[in-house]
Amino acid sequence: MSSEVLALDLVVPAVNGAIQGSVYGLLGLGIVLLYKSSRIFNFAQAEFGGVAAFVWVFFDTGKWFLPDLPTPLAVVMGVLAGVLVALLTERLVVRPLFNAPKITVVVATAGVLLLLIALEGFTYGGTAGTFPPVFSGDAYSGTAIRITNQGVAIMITLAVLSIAAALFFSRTRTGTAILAVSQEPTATRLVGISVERISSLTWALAGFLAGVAGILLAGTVGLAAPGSITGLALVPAFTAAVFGGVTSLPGALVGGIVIGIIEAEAQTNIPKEHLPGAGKVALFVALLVVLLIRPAGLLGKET
Amino acid sequence: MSLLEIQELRTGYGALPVLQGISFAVEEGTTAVVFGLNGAGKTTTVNCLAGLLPVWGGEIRFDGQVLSGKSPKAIVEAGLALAPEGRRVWPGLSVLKNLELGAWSRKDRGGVGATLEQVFGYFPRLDERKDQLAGTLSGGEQQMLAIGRAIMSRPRLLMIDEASLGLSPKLAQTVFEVVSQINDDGTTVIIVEQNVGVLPYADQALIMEKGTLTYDGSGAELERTGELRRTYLGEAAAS
Amino acid sequence: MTALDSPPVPAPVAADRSGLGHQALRWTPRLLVLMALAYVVLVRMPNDQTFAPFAQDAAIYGIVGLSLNILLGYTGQLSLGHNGFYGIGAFAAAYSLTVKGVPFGLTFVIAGLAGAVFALIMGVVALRITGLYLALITLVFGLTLEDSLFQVAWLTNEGAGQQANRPEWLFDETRYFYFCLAFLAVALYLDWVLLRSKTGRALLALKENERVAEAFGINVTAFKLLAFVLSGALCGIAGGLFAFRVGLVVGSGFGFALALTFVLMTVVGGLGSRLGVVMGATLFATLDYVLHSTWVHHINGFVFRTDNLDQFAVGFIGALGLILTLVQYPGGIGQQVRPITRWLSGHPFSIHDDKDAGPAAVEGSSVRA
Amino acid sequence: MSVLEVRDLSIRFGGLQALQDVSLEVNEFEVVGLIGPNGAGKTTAFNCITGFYKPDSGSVRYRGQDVTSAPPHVKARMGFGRTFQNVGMVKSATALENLKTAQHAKASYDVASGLLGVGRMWQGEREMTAKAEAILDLLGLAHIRDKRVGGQSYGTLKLLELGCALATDPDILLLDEPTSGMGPDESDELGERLLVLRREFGLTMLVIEHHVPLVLRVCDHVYVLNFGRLLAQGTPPEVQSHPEVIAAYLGGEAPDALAATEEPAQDAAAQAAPHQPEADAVPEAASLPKRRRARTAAGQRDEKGQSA
Repeated sequence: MSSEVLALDLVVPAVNGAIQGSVYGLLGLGIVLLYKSSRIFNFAQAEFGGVAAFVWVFFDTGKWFLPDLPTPLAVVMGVLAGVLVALLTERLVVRPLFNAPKITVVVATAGVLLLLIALEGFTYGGTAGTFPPVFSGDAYSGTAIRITNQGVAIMITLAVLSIAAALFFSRTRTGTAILAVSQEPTATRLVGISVERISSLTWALAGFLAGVAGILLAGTVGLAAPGSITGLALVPAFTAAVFGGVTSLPGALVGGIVIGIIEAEAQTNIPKEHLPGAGKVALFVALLVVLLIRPAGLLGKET
Repeated sequence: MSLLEIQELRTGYGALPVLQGISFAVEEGTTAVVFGLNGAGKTTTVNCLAGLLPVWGGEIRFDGQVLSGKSPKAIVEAGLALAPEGRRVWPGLSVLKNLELGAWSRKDRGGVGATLEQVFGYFPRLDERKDQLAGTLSGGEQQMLAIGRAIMSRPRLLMIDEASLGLSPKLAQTVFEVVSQINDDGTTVIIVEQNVGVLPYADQALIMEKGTLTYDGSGAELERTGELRRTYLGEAAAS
Repeated sequence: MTALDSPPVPAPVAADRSGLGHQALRWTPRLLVLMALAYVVLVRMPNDQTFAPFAQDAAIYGIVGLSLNILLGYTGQLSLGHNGFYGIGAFAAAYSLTVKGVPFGLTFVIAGLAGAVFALIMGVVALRITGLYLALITLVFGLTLEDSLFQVAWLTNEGAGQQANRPEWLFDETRYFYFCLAFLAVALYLDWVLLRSKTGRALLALKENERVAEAFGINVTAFKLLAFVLSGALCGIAGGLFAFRVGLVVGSGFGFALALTFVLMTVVGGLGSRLGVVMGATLFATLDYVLHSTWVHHINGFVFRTDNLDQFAVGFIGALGLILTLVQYPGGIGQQVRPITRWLSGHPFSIHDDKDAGPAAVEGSSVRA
Repeated sequence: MSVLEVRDLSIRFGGLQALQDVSLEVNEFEVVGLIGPNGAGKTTAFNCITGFYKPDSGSVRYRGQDVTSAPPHVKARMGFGRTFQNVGMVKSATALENLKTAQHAKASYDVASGLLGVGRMWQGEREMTAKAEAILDLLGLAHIRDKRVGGQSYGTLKLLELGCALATDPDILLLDEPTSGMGPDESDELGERLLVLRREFGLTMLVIEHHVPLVLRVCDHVYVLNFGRLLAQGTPPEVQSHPEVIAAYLGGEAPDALAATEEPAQDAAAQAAPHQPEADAVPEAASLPKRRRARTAAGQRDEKGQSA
C-alpha cells in the first residue's frame, strides 16, 4: 500500500468526519446547555432535530396536507418545529418533574424520544426514504476528496452559531442569567430572575440548535426514517458533550469535531471482518476513557 | 407602623417544621440582629422572608403590604433583599456581572450605575477585582460581593445571613462597620449572626432557640444581660 | 405482592361476623376472581396458538422486568443497556447449543453466566461512573454490542443468525409458554426471597443513602456489584428463553428500541412492585397483538395516511404511558392495581392506599442514582 | 482503657484546613461531648473517625488497634455505631425494616442462603425481627413498627435513628446532633434516655451537640473545636468558663459583652427575658429556671417509667 493511499485513507475520513462532527457539536451544544441549566441529560435532543428535519421535508414537498413552501421557508418552519417540540417538552414533561430526581427526568426524556419517533412514524411512515440536501452541488471536487456545498454550509453554520452563542452568553443580560441559573440557582431566584422562564428559554435555544443540526445532518446523510437522527447522532453528540465535561460550550463544539473524526477514521480504517461496528466501538471506548480518566472532561472544567 | 411586621410565622422543610410561630417587628432605619445556635431557625426565618420557603402559617407584612406567599421575584421587587448564607455568588461570572445581575429586578436602568458606584464605595476591594471571576475571590470578598449584590436591587430592607461566618474577627468587624454605614445611609438591616461582635451596631436584638423567639429587645439591653451567654453556653456560664 | 412485608392489617371482621358463613361470603368472590384469572392466564391464552408466542414474550419480558427492577427499583441504578445482556444471553444459549452441543438445560446456565459476567463488567464501571453518566454509558454499551459483538461472524453464523432449536417436547407453543412461565415463577420466588433477606434490605438502603448503608455495616461496593450480577444473570436467562422462542438469533433485534422498551415497561409497571413489573411487561409484550386484532386496526389509513399505525403505536402508547407514570402516577400499574390486590388478599375494598405500608408504596419518583 | 484514641487528626478540603492536629480520647463507659461553633469541624471529625473521610495525617485507634484507614462498613462491624446530623435511615422503609437493616452485619446467615431462601435464613430473620421489636419497645416506639419512617415527626426519627445505631450492636456510639430539630422538651427527654442507655447497655459515647443543657447533663468530658483545631477540653463546667471557649462562641473581640455578663447586675437580670435564673447558684439542676426544672422532673419520671 503506497503512502499516498494511506494518507488518503486518513485524510478523507478526517475531512468527512470533521464535517459530520460539526453537527454532533451543534447537538452537543444543546445537551451542554440543558445540562448546565438543569443538570439533566436530554435523550430527546437529537430527535428534536429529527422532528425539525421531517417538518422541513413536509413543507418542502407539500406532504401531509401542508403547503409546499420554498426551501428557505421550509427550513425555517422545520427549525421552528424543533423549538416548539423542545418548549412543549419543557412545559409538559420537565417542569412537572422539577423536584424529581434527575434520573427520573432523564428517563422521561427517553420517553419523549420514543414519542417523537412514533409521531414521525405516524406521519412519515416506516419505510426509509431520503432527505434532500439543503444545499446541492460541490464546493470542491478533487480526485479523492470531495467537499459538498452542504458540508461547507455546515462548517459555516457551526462557526456562526458558536460566535453567536459566545456573544449571547457574554454580552446579553439574558445569556448571563442562563449561566447564573446553572451556577447558583438559589441566588438567581433571590435577585428576582424567574428560573421557570429561563428554563423555557434554555429549552427553546436547545430546540433551535437541534433543529438546525437535524436539518443539516439529515440532508448530509440522506437517510430518512423515524428516529434516524437519533440513531446517527445521539451517542456521538453526547460523547462530544462529555469531552467538554458537559459544561463547556466550546468544549462540546471541539469535542464534536474530534468525535466525528475518530468515528470516521475507525469506520474507514478498521475492516468489518476484524471488528464490526468499529465506529460505535471507538465512540464507546472514547466515552469510557474520558469518563474514567477525566470525568470533568478533556477540554472544559466544571464551574 | 413598622417597616416589617411578622406574625406567628410558621414554616419548615418538606414535612419538617422549623419555625413554630414567631412574631416580631423591625422599624424603618434600624439594624436588627438575630442570634442563635445552629439549628435555631435563623436562616429559615430569612429564607422564608425572601420567599425561598413556603409560608405554612402566619403573616409577613412589609410596609403594610402582605408578602407571605409571594415569589422571590415579587419580594425583591417590593424592596426586600437577602445576602444568603454561604454567600452563593455565581462563581463563573465576573464580580461586575454578579453585581449587575443583582440589579435584575430594577425598573430604573439609569440608576444602576450610581448604585454600582455606591457598592464600590462601601467595598473598594470589589472595585479592584471587578473583572475577576467571583469563584476566585477569598471568603471575605465573596461575602462582600453577596452583600453588594443584594444592595444592587436598592432594597429598603437588607437581610444578611451569617455575615461573619468563616471570617477572621478583624474582617468580621470590617464587614459589620460597612453594614452599619449602609444602615446610616438609610437602609433597614437584619443580620443573622453568631458573633457577638455585631452587638454594638444593633438597635434591636432577637434570640432564637429551637424555632422559637426567646428574646426580643434593644441591643444595648442585651449587652448588659447574660442572655446571650445562657443561649450559647448554658446557665452556669451566664451567672 | 409488592414488597418487603405486606402490612399486617388486623382482619377487619368484627367478632359477630367471624362465623363460617361470613368467612365463606368473604372469600368466595375473591376465589372466583382468582380462578377466572387463572383460567385466562393458564388455559385460555396459551391455548390460542396465535397468542401463545406473545404470552411467551410476556413471561420472558416479565423476567427482564424483574431483572431491571433489581437494579433500578431496588438499587436505583439506571441501566439502558439491558438489551445487551438480553442479547448476550440469547447468543450464548444459541451458540452453546448449536455450535458446542451443550445440552438444552445447561444452555440457560451458560446464558445466565454470560449475562452475569458482562453485567459484572458494567458494575465495575458503575462503581466509578454514576448517575446520569451511568445511564449514558449503559446506553452506549448496549448499542455498541448490537453493532459489534452481535455482528461477529463466528457468533452469528456468518451473519445468517445462530440457530436455537427447542427439544422436541417443547415444540408445542403452549408447552413452551408453560416452560417460560416456570422460569418466571422461579424468578418471582427469588425476588420475593431477596426482598425478605438482608440482601434486599441492603440494596434498598444503599439506594436511598450509601452513607447510612455503610454506617449499618453494609459493604456498598460488594452489594452494588451483586445487584448487577443478579440482574445480568436474570436478564441473560431471559435472553436464553428468547433464543428458543424465536429459534434463530440475529444481531439486529437488540437495539435501542428494545433497551427503551425494557426500561419503559418496568417504570410503567411500577418500580419496586413485583406484580406491577410483571403486568407492565405483559402489557408491552402483548400490545402488538392487541393492536393488530382489534378495532384499533381500522383507524389505520383512515386518520393516518400511512399504514404504519401499529408499527409505531407500541412506542407511542408506551411513551405516553411512561410520561404519564412519571409525571402523574409515580407508582405505575403496580400502584393502580393495589386496591384489587389488597382486596384479593382478604382486605375490604378501598381505593385509598395505605401510605404507611413500607416500601411497598415506593414512589416511582424514587428512581435515582 | 480508652476505647477510642484519636491522635493529631488533620484533613484539608481544597484550600480549607478542616481539621488540624485534633486529638481526643474516649474511655470505657464515658459520654464525651464534642462542641464548637458552626463550621468548626465536628462532623468532619466524626467522618474521619468512622471512616467516611480519609484523614491526611494522624491516627484513629480503637481499643489499641490502628483503624485509621478502615472503610466505614468495616468500622461499623467492629462496633462503631453512628447517627447522622440529618437523620440517617431508609426513609421509604418501615421502622421495623430499618432496625433489621441496621442488624445487617450481625445476621446469622450468609448472603448465598439469603438469595435462595434456604438454610438458616428464616430462623435468622425471626431473630432479627425479635431484636428489632425489643428495641422498639425499649424506646417506646412499638406503635410505629410498621409505619414508613419518612412520614414520622423529626423527634421520632431522631429517636428511631438512635435505635438503629443500637441495633448495629455498637461498642461505641457516635451521635451527631441527636437533638437537632427537637423542641426543648424532647431534647431534655433524649438526654435522660442517653443516660439510661449507657447504664443498661454499657455504652461508650461521643456526642456532637449544640443544646447546652444536654451537654452539661450527660457529658463526663467535653472537647471544644474551633476553626478545625482543638480549643479546650475538660469537664463541662470547666469548659463553660474557659475564656477561649467563651470568646469562640461570643465573638473574639467583644470584651464589652463579656465584661457586662460577668458583673452580677441585678437590674439587668430583672429586665431580661422572663426565664432568667433565680439567685441560688449551686448545683446545675437548681440553677435551671423554673420552667426547665419542671421539664426535667417530667423527664426523670419518664426515665423511671422506661427502666421499670
